Amino acid sequence: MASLAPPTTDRPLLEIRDVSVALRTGNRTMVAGVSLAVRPREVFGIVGESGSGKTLLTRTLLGLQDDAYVAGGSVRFNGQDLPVNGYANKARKLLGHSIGFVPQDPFSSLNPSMRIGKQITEAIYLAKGWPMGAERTREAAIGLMAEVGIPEPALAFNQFPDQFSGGMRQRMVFAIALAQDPKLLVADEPTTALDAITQRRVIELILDRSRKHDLAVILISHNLELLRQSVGRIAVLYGGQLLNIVPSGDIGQSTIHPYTEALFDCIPTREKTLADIRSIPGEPVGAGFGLKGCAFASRCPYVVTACRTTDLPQNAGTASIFSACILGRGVH
Amino acid sequence: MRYVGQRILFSILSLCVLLFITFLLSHVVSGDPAIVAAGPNAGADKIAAVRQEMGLDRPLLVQFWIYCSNILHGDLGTSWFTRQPIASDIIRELPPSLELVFVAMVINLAVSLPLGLLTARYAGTTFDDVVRLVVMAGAGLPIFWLAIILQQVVAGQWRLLPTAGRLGFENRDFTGATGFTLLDSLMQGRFDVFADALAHLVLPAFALTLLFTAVGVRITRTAMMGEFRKDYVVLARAKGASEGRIMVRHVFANGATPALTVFGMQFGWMLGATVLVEEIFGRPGIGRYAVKAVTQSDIHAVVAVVFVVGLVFLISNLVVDIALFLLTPRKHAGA
Amino acid sequence: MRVLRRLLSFPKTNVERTAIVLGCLILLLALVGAFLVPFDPMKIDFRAKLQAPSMLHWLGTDGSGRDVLSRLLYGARLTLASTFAVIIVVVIIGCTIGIASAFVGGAVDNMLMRLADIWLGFPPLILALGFASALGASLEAAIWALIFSWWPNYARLSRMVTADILSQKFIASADALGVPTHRKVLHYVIPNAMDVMLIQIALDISAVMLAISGLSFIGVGAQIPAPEWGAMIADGRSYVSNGWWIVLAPGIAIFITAVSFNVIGDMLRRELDPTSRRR
Amino acid sequence: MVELKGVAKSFARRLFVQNRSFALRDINIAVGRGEVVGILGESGSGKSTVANIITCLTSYDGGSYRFKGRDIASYTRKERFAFKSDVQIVFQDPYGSLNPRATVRGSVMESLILHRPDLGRRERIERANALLEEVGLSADAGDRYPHEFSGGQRQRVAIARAIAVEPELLVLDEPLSSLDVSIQAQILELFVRMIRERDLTIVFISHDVNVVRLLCDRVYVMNQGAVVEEGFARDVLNHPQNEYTARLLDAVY
Repeated sequence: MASLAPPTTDRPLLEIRDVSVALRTGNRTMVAGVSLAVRPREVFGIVGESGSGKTLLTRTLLGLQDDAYVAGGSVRFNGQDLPVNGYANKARKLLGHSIGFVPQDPFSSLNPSMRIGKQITEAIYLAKGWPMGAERTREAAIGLMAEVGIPEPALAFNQFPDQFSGGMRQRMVFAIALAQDPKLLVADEPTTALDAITQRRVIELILDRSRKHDLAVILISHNLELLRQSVGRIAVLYGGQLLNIVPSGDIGQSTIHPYTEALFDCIPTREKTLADIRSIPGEPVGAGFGLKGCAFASRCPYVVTACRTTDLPQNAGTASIFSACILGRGVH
Repeated sequence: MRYVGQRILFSILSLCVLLFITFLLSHVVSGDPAIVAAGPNAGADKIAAVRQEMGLDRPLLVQFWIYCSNILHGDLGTSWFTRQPIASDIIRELPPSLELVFVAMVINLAVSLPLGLLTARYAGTTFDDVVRLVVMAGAGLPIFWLAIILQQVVAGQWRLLPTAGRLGFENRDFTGATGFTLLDSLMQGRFDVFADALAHLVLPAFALTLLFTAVGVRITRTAMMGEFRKDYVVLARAKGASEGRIMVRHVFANGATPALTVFGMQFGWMLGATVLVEEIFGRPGIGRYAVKAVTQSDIHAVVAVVFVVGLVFLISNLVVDIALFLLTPRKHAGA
Repeated sequence: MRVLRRLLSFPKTNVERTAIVLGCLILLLALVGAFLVPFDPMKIDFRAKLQAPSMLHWLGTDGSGRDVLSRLLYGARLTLASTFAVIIVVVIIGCTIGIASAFVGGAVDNMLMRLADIWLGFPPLILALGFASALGASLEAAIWALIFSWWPNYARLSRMVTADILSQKFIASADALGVPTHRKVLHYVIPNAMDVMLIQIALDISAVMLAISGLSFIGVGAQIPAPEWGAMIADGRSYVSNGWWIVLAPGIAIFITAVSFNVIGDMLRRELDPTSRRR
Repeated sequence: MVELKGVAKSFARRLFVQNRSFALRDINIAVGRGEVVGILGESGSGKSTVANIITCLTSYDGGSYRFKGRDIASYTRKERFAFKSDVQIVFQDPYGSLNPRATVRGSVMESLILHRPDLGRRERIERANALLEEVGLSADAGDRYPHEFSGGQRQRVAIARAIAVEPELLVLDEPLSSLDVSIQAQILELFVRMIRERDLTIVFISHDVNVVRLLCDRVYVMNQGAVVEEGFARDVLNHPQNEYTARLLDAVY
């Protein structure tokens, strides 16, 4: 990594163009034509309902999904091109030191038979080797545990995961991600399994520490309101298509993509009354639906015939704001 | 420590059930034990005398009590075939059987654990399919038939290994302190005897283990598959850990516990299955002893074997469970 | 019709299709084989003893001049009928205890399951050996012996499955409606437990068959002139050097039957197991 | 209609079995006819145990529960059975709350078979079809099995099953929590319509502050097995008096 020139601020940290993801069995394309760019130190959100392909896309991009592969497009991370052939191995090599990952379920994401400390020092060791010796590594790990707000970290160092609550475990997973000293943190629904109060604390902790460590963050969630209050830009996935990249401030304010708008109208928030809630008729379309045109066409209030026949517009220039609506709704 | 206490309590409870079952076999199911004990030609008055002597005219509960206290004092009764105390017969016959089971278990573990781990990692590949087919075939082979075929082909036709017995003719007088030939020969520095004993063990151990190994591979595979699906594997990959490291340090460490519990049970089951093997290979052991006792209708000897095998089973389970508990302190540490 | 179509969609590989064909063939032979036998399986003819396989005796003759193929076909019924007898009785006894135990719950449940655990742990073969020799060696004794040592398998499995079903929300919904217990057992528990039991039964067929033939081989099951497969192997042992076919034929018969039912059981597990199907 | 007075429940800690449900302490909850009452709490607050007590799915060991003015404890066997057609419940998990081996019409008809023995088979089928239609499913959906439906559709079936006996009180135990956002809104609209069209009293159990605020007239906030605050939803959820409620409201997005 040392050989790479430090990225300039205007250069994206992660840039994916026209990426599609397919399943290994049956080669079915699940996610198609996704282009977006995340800048260094940016806090970026990805929202989608279940089956939208958000988890599949990110896990595959990180080389963590066994049953799927990057079938097309190009991926660039920190100025380095990742080839589509043998993508997973290449991406996996980056993970240890450049990308940290926080999976969804804190109850199964820590190895139950390995002491907490060992799991963190393992991450340090795998990312950097033992440049500072076992004792210093141990101290570094305890320092990280203190930083993510684990009380009595020196004690917790020798304990096993099952002695901690979900919130504490998720902090430890986050400490493991930080231990790698990455440039990008990907958190996949990190708080879905947690209670409201813990959820807010963990999210705020992740955002705060990431800012301190100059990390870019990709926060994946099904909760649009959470993202709206936490991140700068939100990519909206539906049926395996990227429909919208929207600044979170625009949601509920200016014209945005019809799906994002409809999704926001579904959720009860602090300000809304019963009259403000409008459901979307029909069932969500799953990724890999295999239809032509826009995945949302079947439920969209603005739909015209062309929606079902025209290929979806692509975010070819990885512009920072994007709407895939052919009617131009939300297009700047 | 509370776990260990509970585990021991469970074993004692199991021992009671075992005693109950063997009591049931020797005193209830077999009809009138007095007739059996008095021998085939005894008259009615002799039987009555025996009945009184054995306490069989007393209530069943009292009989059970006498039975238990006899066994706990090491008295398993007298075989009316060998005219020896059954306990001393069994002490003589047990080491060769344990030796056989031990070697079979080593083969079992050496094959099952790596194969189970690898097939779980490469589930769905041709490698997995082939192993599964072989395993399935192994699980369908009758042990006793396999033993005969191996003996005829490998030992009889190809002359690669000795046909029968525990030691070759030139070592027939070898004795040792423990009764375990492998151990004794090493202790005395007799490597020729060790090699001879091992050669005699290969075929019976292989025949004995095949069915258990087939089950072992499946159990290990299932346990490991479950672990591979968990998120900590994803997190380990996200750390940049190599596949080998993930398999050994993470998955195996977690999946081995349930698998090893089953292997602990298999130890006892294998000891039971020696009845199918030892006689064919002409090896001494409690398997052959039991078969002989069965053909002589020597019920007390058979039931004693049932009891001893059950006892070995209980002890091996207890040892495995406590060892696993001590090796993996998680889970119980906080409770 | 719907069930049949679903059944036909189960086999995915040629191994599985072969196993099903073989399994059905073996069951068919067990049913009608006794009427097809070319020779009397029990008729001793010392002039014809130890004949190698030929056009007349396809699988040769044994040490007493009996036709091996005839004995094999006749024995199929003996071996399989005993196997199914064991399984049917064990399923009925085991499931009754297991389901009742799950419904009653509490201390009774706990005690029954501990007992089953302990019982189940003991080496089944040696337990059956003890039981059979206590009863006096015969095929019936071997069958009773296996029932005696096998019931906890089903008690434990059915109790586990029932407890799992009872913990689900559709049972709570049924409770909220006031569905009576007998209706719960018949309409909720049994239909949902069926698949798991079926898988276990298919996998147990080979295990029970191996155990029965093993017991017969040692001499506590079917007695030697009887054409039970295990007893045939025991009988053939004395002639193994000059009549290899006598031992080989029944062994292969056991092997093919056991593997076929194992493959079928494995296939059922893949197709029916709720853990692999739901979601 | 519902009156819980000082209800308590403790869970015997068995050896080596960690009990995840929390004990209840001195629960006082009253629900009047026609009200929509919310019970708000995080996991482990005991709110689902309260739901189970109100529907008589679980016992309690202190206090009293009066339904329509009569103590539940004094019910005869027959009255207990009749009670079950007065009070129904819809659970969170739409995957587990329907018998996988019954058609969805069968599930709806189960209610009628038990509580309306006066109806003939024909009538039951017609009624079940009408109910399925009322919750937004086509009548021909009735022949299919639960696994052929999505989570939202299953939840509709569960609702149809619950209202089939025409209960006076409907307990909704986290009915939206495992559904997708866009489906949550659909089911929410279905509840609103049901409340308007049917003569229903509703106890709505949820961890979602925003949904409770929208749907409920009054609310009880629970934490660690006790009610910490109660009152009109618009008061409690806008101007909380209790420290825990305030913290919870602050945390919600």
